[in-house]
Amino acid sequence: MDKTTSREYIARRVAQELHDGDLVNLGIGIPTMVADFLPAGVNVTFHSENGFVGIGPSPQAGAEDPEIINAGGQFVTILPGGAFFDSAVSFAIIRGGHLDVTVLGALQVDTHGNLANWTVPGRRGPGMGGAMDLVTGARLVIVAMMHTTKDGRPKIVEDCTLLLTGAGVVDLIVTDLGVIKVAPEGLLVQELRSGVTMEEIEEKTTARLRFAGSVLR
Amino acid sequence: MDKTTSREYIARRVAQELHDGDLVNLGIGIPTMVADFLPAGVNVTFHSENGFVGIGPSPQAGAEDPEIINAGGQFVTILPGGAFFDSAVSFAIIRGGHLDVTVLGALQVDTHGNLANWTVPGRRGPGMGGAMDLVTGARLVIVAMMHTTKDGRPKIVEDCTLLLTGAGVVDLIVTDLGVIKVAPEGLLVQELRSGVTMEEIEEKTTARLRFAGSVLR
Amino acid sequence: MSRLMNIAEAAQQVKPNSTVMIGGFLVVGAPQRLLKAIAMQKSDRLTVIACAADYPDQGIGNLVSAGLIERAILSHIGTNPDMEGLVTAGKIELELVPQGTLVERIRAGGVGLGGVLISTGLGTAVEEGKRIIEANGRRYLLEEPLRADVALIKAAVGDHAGNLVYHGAARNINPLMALAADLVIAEVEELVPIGEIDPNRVMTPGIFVDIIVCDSEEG
Amino acid sequence: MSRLMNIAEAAQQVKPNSTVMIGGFLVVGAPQRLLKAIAMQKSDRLTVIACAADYPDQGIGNLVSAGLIERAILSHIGTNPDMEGLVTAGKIELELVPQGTLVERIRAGGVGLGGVLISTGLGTAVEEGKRIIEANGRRYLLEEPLRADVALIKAAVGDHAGNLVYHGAARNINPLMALAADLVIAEVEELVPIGEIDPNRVMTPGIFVDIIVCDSEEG
Repeated sequence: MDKTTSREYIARRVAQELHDGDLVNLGIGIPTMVADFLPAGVNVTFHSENGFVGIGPSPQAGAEDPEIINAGGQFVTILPGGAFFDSAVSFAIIRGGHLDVTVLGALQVDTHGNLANWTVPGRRGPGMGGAMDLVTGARLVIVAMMHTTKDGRPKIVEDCTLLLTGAGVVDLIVTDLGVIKVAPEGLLVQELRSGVTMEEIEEKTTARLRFAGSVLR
Repeated sequence: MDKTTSREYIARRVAQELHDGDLVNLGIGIPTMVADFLPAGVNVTFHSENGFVGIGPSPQAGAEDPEIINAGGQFVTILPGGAFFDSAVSFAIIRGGHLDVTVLGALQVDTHGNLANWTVPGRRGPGMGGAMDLVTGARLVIVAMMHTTKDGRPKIVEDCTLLLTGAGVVDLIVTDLGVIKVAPEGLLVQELRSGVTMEEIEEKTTARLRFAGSVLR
Repeated sequence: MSRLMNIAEAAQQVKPNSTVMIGGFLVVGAPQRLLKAIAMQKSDRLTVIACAADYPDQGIGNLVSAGLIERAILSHIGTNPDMEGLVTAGKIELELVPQGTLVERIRAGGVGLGGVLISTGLGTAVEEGKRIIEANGRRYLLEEPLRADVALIKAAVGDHAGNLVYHGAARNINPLMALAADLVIAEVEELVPIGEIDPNRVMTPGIFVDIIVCDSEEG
Repeated sequence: MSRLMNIAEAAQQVKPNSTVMIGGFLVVGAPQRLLKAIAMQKSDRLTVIACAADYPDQGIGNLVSAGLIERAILSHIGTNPDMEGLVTAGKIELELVPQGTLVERIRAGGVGLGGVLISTGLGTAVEEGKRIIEANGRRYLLEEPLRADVALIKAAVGDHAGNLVYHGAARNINPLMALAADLVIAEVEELVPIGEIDPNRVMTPGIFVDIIVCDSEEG
């Protein structure tokens, strides 16, 4: 499994969680790729927390509007039917329960659905930006990330040790090894990526995992 | 002194309290007349709490825009340079300290600057509308009213007996008898209308009045 | 995408016993045709949240006359003697709220705040039953958010995505209510194709609007 | 009426030791020319309130590089390594605030609320030092209003009355800051005569704007 394929697997698998008509916010990195893998018949609207809904494709070189960027600072476009608004409305969408899904990366996720993605040990974090708002406000919070750090350490842990972005906020974790639901009783592996064994995912996870019947069969 | 002249006196006298560049909200009745008596060189902007700044003159018959009314429900116009906005912005102007002056009527005002203008005894009041916001938020609160009720009872009292619109909010009272400042020590008559004596204003006022040096002289 | 419905079908979305926010100020910006249709179909025991009680048989007055209102949260009823009569007779339970506070409570419900601290009404009857919170040495009333089952709003122009543009003083409380209800129904004067409204000019983004009703196009 | 000033004169309105709100998000919607002029004139010990620290020598980065910032209230500094360095070295005191909370705190300062109840940050470091208020059975942080001495904002079009229209994602936090400072300075790309902007299209009413600075007219 090369890394590109893993990233694609994650993005494609997250895309399957989206429903027609959803309003969705995608974080930087793997989450951004989700837009490319929407199943047929699933039309979703993308929200950019810096102030609009209806993110369109990247503009052609030379056709960029310098005042249309996404929350990552990249030039994007706005689709017909989209709308610009101020930051108060943008975070009203998030905090007010109008955002159906947020997909974002993580440094650590734990058994309780706690999420840490804004500080790294030994270095002051760059700030939470809109991430705390997103994980608190979105109806469905999906973490999309590689299962371990670059040097192989587990990111899914019993209790987060890094500063939290949100407490008890994560609903679903999609990694290159499979799909894990954050249930009241703890983490439940709902799917394993083809070729991944229960032993492998357990070995690469610090937290205790349970497996859904469909996985055990 | 006929009533029209009294109303005009009040409106004209209130207008002298306005400064060039002020943002002003005028209530229904005598306050509305203030706009007609602005001193030369004093340009003020009028705020309509139902959603715009820059109230212009009444429209010509037949030229009314059915969606441009003032807070009293009458057809008005908007001047060039004016702006429409939603109710949140409109009351942000009031509550956020952006409104320089509000001029409104009263049923009772008292020594402590308490104002009652939304209920009458024996009858349920029609509601406070935006009046409580105006008296709480405006930098300068001017009451413009006839000194007594139609049947001659004093409206300026020691302590309001009607339900309050605001506690300790009134700065200045302008009536057909003169101008009274609400000072920390109580009510101070700053001016008497020409022909009005100290005895007359005292007789028509329940509250204790003090008189400014300029009035005593 | 917002669903396009005819007036009658949209009116049926307002169920008995529900809480309904209604836009407009003294009828200007009120969804008048929706209100007339709702008055006809007799969904009763409604709780109504709005600026004012409008006029007899106009705007919210339609629901008053039809006897559909059980409870109302308003800032003013003085323009509607029928409403005053029903309140005095104990037929309608009325909560009067300062208009600016009403607006912020509706906004708080729509933007996900647990409450807002407001000094308006301190020392008056508005204080009754409310928590007083001290912050930075000043006293404030803790005003709680308002939400509704349905919001009925009105705009000048709408598109099939639900984007709305208001005209003049008809904007008023409509854009706030669009965020604060589970179901948002917008009555528009003119319905235009998607793409016709400049994204910079949209006043209420379509993502907030569930159902569009057009005066000139009944479905 | 707003006063028209040239960039240099407007920049001088920002005094040492003052609190300054700066519009924009990653430079888009930031008053870039004003920021460059302020960086030149060395008004130091500023407290800056903004979304992010922008980039080195761009936007707020101009003030960072010039060493004018003593304290900052931001939601993100990751795009500006110079800022990260100064914060780590203890040269700049940084308060990090979730972006949506930052926006509501600025709005609260501008609209006269004593505070707002927000659940964002519960159970995280954001909780530290804040009062927790329970309302309707849920816990919230009491977030206090923010105000500034000066707000520096940027718009696409302005008129001599101070009315502003923003373009695209450059609107962001600018309209909120326009309400929350004692002195509001707007840098506009295009200055038009009064009456040219339709009152329905105004995004920030001129009554909030004290000083207008125009890129093309340094008059």
